[in-house]
Amino acid sequence: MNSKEAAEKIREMFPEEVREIREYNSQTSVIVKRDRIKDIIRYLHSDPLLNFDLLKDLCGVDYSGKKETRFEVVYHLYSLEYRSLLRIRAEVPEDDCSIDSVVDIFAGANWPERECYDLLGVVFKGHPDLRRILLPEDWEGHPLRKDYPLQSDLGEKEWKGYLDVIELAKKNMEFETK
Amino acid sequence: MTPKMFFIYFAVAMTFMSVMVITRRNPVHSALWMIGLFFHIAAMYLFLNAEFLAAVQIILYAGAIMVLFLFVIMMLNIREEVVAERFIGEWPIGVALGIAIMSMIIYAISKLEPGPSGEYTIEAVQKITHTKAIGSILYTQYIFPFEIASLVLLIAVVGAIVLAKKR
Amino acid sequence: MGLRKIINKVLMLEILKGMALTFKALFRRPVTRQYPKYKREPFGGFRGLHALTRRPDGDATCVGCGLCAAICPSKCIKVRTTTGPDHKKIVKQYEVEVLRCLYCGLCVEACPYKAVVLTDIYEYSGFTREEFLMTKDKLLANWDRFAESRKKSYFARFWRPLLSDFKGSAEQAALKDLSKAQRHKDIYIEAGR
Amino acid sequence: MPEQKGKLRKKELTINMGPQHPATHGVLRLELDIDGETVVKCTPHVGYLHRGTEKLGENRTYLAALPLTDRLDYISSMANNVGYCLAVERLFGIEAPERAKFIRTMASEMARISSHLLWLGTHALDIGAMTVFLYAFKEREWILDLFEMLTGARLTVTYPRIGGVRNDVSEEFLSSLYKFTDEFPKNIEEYETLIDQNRIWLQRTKNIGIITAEEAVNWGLTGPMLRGSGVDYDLRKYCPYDAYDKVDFDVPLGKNGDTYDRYRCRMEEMRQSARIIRQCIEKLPEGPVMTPDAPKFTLPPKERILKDMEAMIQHFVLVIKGPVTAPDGEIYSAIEAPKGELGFYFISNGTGKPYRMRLRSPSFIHASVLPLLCEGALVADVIANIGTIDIVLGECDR
Amino acid sequence: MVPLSWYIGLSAVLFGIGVIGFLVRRNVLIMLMSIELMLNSVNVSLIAFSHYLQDLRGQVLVFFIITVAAAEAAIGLAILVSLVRNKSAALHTDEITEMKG
Amino acid sequence: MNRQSEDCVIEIEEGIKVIPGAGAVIAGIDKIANWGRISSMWPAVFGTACCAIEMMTAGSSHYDLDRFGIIFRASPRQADVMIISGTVTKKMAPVMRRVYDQMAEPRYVIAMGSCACTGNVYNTYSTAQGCDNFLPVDVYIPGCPPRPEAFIDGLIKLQEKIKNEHLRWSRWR
Amino acid sequence: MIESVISSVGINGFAGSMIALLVKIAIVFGVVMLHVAYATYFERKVIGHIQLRLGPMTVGPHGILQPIADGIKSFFKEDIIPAGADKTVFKIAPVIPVFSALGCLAVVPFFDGFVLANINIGLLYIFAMSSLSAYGIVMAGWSSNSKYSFLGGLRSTAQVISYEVALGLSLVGVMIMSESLNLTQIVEAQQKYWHGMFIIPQFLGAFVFMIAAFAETNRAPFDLPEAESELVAGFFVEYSGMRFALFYMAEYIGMLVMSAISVLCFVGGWTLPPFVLEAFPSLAAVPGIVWFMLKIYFHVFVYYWIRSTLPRFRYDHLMCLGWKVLIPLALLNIVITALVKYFC
Repeated sequence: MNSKEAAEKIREMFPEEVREIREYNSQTSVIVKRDRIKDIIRYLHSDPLLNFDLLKDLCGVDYSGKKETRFEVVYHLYSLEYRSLLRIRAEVPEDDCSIDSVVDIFAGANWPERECYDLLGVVFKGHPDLRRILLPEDWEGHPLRKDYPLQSDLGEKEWKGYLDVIELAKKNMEFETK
Repeated sequence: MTPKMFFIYFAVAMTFMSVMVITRRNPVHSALWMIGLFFHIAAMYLFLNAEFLAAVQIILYAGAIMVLFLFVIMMLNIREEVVAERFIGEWPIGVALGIAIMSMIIYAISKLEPGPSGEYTIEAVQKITHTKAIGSILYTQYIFPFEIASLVLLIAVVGAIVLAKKR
Repeated sequence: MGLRKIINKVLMLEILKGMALTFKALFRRPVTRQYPKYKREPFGGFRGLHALTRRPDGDATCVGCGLCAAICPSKCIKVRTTTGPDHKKIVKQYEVEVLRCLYCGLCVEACPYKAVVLTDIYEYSGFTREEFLMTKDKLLANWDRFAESRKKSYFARFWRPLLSDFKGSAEQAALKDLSKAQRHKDIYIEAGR
Repeated sequence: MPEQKGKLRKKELTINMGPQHPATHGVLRLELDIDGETVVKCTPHVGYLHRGTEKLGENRTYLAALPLTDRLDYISSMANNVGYCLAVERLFGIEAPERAKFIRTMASEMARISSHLLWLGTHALDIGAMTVFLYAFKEREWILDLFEMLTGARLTVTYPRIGGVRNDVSEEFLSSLYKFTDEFPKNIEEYETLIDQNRIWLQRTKNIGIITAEEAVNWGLTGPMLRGSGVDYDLRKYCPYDAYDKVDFDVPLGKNGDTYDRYRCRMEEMRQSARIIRQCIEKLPEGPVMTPDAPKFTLPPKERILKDMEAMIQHFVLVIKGPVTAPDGEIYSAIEAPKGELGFYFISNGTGKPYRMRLRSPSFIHASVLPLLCEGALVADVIANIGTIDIVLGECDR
Repeated sequence: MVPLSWYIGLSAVLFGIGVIGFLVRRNVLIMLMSIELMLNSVNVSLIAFSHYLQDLRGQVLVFFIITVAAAEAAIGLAILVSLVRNKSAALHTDEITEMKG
Repeated sequence: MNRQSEDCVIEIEEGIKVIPGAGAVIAGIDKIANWGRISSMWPAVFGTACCAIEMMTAGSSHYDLDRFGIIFRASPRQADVMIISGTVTKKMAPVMRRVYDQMAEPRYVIAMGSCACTGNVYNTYSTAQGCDNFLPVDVYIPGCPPRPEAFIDGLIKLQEKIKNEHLRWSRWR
Repeated sequence: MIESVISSVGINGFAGSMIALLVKIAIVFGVVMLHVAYATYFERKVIGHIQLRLGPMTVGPHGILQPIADGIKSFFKEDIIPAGADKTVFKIAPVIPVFSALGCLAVVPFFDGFVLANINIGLLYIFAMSSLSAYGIVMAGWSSNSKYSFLGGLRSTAQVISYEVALGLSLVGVMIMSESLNLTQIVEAQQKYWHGMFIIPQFLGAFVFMIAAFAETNRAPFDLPEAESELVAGFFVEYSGMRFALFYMAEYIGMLVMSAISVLCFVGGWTLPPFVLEAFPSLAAVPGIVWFMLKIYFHVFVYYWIRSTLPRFRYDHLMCLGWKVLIPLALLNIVITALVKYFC
């Protein structure tokens, strides 16, 4: 079943969840509400007619100021049998920044979800081990949000561990030159 | 005079080392002192013209048994474990007992009467080499105990494997 | 398991084969290029140290349009211009922070005047960070160094895209008929003043 | 001493492998809880090379973000470049000319060979066969020379452009590459003599790190990791891009999904790559290497800039602001990089810079499967497993 | 020439120290080592006897003692290992209470 | 960290102050020590990114760092030169400093590639702008990544630097 | 030879023999140290050429001064004792392997009559000494307070214990055939046969011995205790400067000793096989030390050759090989040799 039909199938199954079906450059994306995302993904995964068995990618997008719901979690699902790609975009509002985890359906979603939490601050409910992954544990802020600065010099927000190292280096260099 | 000097050195060193063995807090240190002790014992065997046994002493005790000890110590990772109390609470009793046994034996020495001498004089042993001498007696007169000893070892090995095997 | 496999296993033939290979290699010619003794020239168009080309009158070709600074992904080029007496742009400052450069060559592509180039000099490590801040004079000196040391043309094939790349296949076929020397003519420019 | 009992010996010893460790291929850090020699728990830590590429990409124009992709999977940067350019081209709705497609195919297969050679070398070195490492690097040097001849850089090539490639290939390059494809299969045999049937190598790789086909799909593995488990999924074959539909090649598949099968897969892939390169050279069509009919997205030819006012304005706008006429849309485009499926997800909002640039890196997913492979194995197998998943931390951490 | 009694005296001292070590230490490992110490002291006296009496039977006995010592060390350590494996901590004699009803 | 000073060398240094005309001896020992150092620089590899690959290539058959007596040591304790090749992130910085602190004196640092020198294009939240913020860098090698030849050139520069050093042959730290 | 020189000067008796012994020790020590230095050079050159590179080139002509430079550098290097290490043990540890390896050399006859101590239990003595080198490794691994070195020490202990057995058993065949434990007599016993070397009747023993010797000296493919890709540098990961150099030295002396035993027990030591001598009588004029050194260097070359060819074993496979293959093979060898000896 190709992706367009799959999108229609989802609209059939979850009529109040699907907000919009978009198509660009022959790729179909389904924009859904986040509440039943796990059911949708499970349906896509387990239905033998759809059989989207490969989670290619999971990522978050920050639509700060562009849309009413700030975040979106994007799932790229692929069916090895029918060779079709479907994009599911789940909207996540800023005030309750959380969504159900799909780790128990796709084991491979583990790290991408952690990454999404790390960089965007979206909390995945039911994730077995939701820690920061790319940045140190005690890092402040979520860098991929649009209001986070790009620059290397973070000023007050600078990670403590790095400041400590510079401090230590200064001390040691004094000691060494003596 | 010189042999006596050597003996005194060995005696003092061995006593010191054995005391170190039983008093060290860290079992690894104990084991290392023990190895030193075994070396001295082996050297003493050389003095007593038992060179084959000296080599066996080092190969077996220092080379195998103590390595086994160290291996077990390391495998169990006993490094962190430095418990406050080294000795049992009733240690004076133990020391008294030990000293009693010691003095008893030393007292018995004075009553010692050496039996008749055998045919293996130092010269005879040196002539056919110690290895050959001990081998010839071991494999003729003592062949049965020797086989039993090998059986003991076999059983010990099997037992050790069964005991230490992970379930 | 066949007999052959057993023989293989017992005699360790596969290990012996491997050992024979390494033993033969012992007598092969080593492929090492002994660098400081023998220096290999990089292939034409290697992206190395930056330089500013000179006009025939000796001054820098650069007019200070700032396109290189605009496209530079790491923002390591600084261009400041002032207006001269006859309303002509004067390049007051042209700095490349070489240590920050990622040698992508996009500046060369962006420059309309072929003013900034990446020469194939690569031996320029140093002890301090300051010596890598290339001012305009240093960059011009780099060009001189390159021109002196190479005695050959700067390989400009990488100032892309060239017009010929947009030609249709018929035109390109015609281009192919030209002799090799002629073909390369338009892609070398003369080094030197 | 009841209170002391608790803190007496923990049965497991925790060792930290990395980030500075010779076998972790850069800066992967593994926290291993070991009991004797058996790994009880394995926790990978990544992020020691997180450089913020995605965020940086959102702040650069489409053209200026291209060099960033070089430094993702720095072993096969050409494949990343191709993937990036392909994704952007699909977003813009333009297409590269035929000749450029063949050159790209050729170049990405070269990148595959160089990447697999490095994998082979480091994998063998980790297992202890140091000579294979140096032999593999010997061939790799040839590839790097060819890259230098083609692009002017050895590793970070920045060669493909949106709408084609930067420059045409020279005859010299093509003949040298052809010679390479002639000799390369012989060299592969040389490596195989050293390790392929070697009993130590077999002991170290067979039945180590087994992933079944179901597990592999469920974990989202791609590339040789997936094919080693016997799942027939290769984007070059089933979703062809560039010139892959015009060349003939096989996709090697494994059976058991163990380290040895993946090793065989990659070795066979190298042979197939050499085959693809040969076909590309033989079939290389004439024509431009840069698409001429997309003036809003590609830089105009240099000769025209100073003569043609329109071209000049176009050049200035493209350099300073990027392709401002980019359509409003989103695209997910993936290629079969040497490590696996490298996906780019772009969201454009009509400015010259991508609104969101997301990289789906195979290494990131593959690194996450390490606990599955390592738990219950021996410490030495951890090394073999790190080698077999063939990760590059630059891509993993982005 | 060193008199025989000196050797026997030394052997007695070593044996006594071994006994003390066995009795007063809490650590099972060191207790095992004390046993080795005792066995060795006996070996010393045996070899000394053998040397002075010009008979090799003593040395043969030493051979068997070494065998027994090796067996004992292997079994003792194996017991220790299995004890530690099954319990979180059992290196001290006080803590080994497996046999307690 | 406890450092022992039982080597005879330090005795000479202390004693030599009172012996007149010992300058020649010091200079001689200096020369020998420096010669030893430049002839066997064992690097502690700290490969983090792209440059590490070129560093490995420099060790491979075509360039062969072994010609200069350079063997890569995995343990920082046995290494003389720390080659930082690749991007240094802030998360990595403490590890890097710790490895440097583990090295035995005399120790040198080579920053290889633009990333290690200044942070390169990655002027971002997570990247340290050059490892010289927290390490005393001796030689900078520009390039992204530098060719193996350029890397060897950097090593030769470091050798020149070591050649001119004085009195760095004790355990004075 | 040395004795006669000394007695001609006028020193006789105990003092004379002591001085002769000291001179001999000095010669052996010097030669061995030189060997150690140049064994590293030789290794780097051999492995370099196998890998199509050159090996040391710039330090001196063709890198000939390389080992000296390494030594000088190590000497002037700071010596670190890590915090939390057991200081005394940490300091003693590197000395033990060097001591034990050098101790072995005392009974090795280099050529006819040149041996420091011609004792009856030469082979046993060598076993005793070589088994001690494990202590250095164990102590280093344990005292460094580092998990990598600890693991390295643990592995090494297990490895040495298991392979010691195979090593000993593999030589029993030689002992049976030569009816002696004295190394000089073993060499002489080989001359009674036409082949002049025990490697031909004792090929099983020689095979087991070679493999066990690789394991005993921790050389590749059995270099698990110092496996670079797994344990960084294994048991000496925390050692720096001169102490590290001592470990290095011990490894190379160990290789020399193992090759020496192999040469003496299986390849006929300093002698040439009788059939070769019959064919080329002029070869008898060449001093025995030359053949001895050539044979040793061939063995050392095999060490390097194998190192550059084979991958590394895994810990459990290593144990399997030791206990399930080598020891039964060695036992089989003993049985066969004994039967042949008894019936023929």
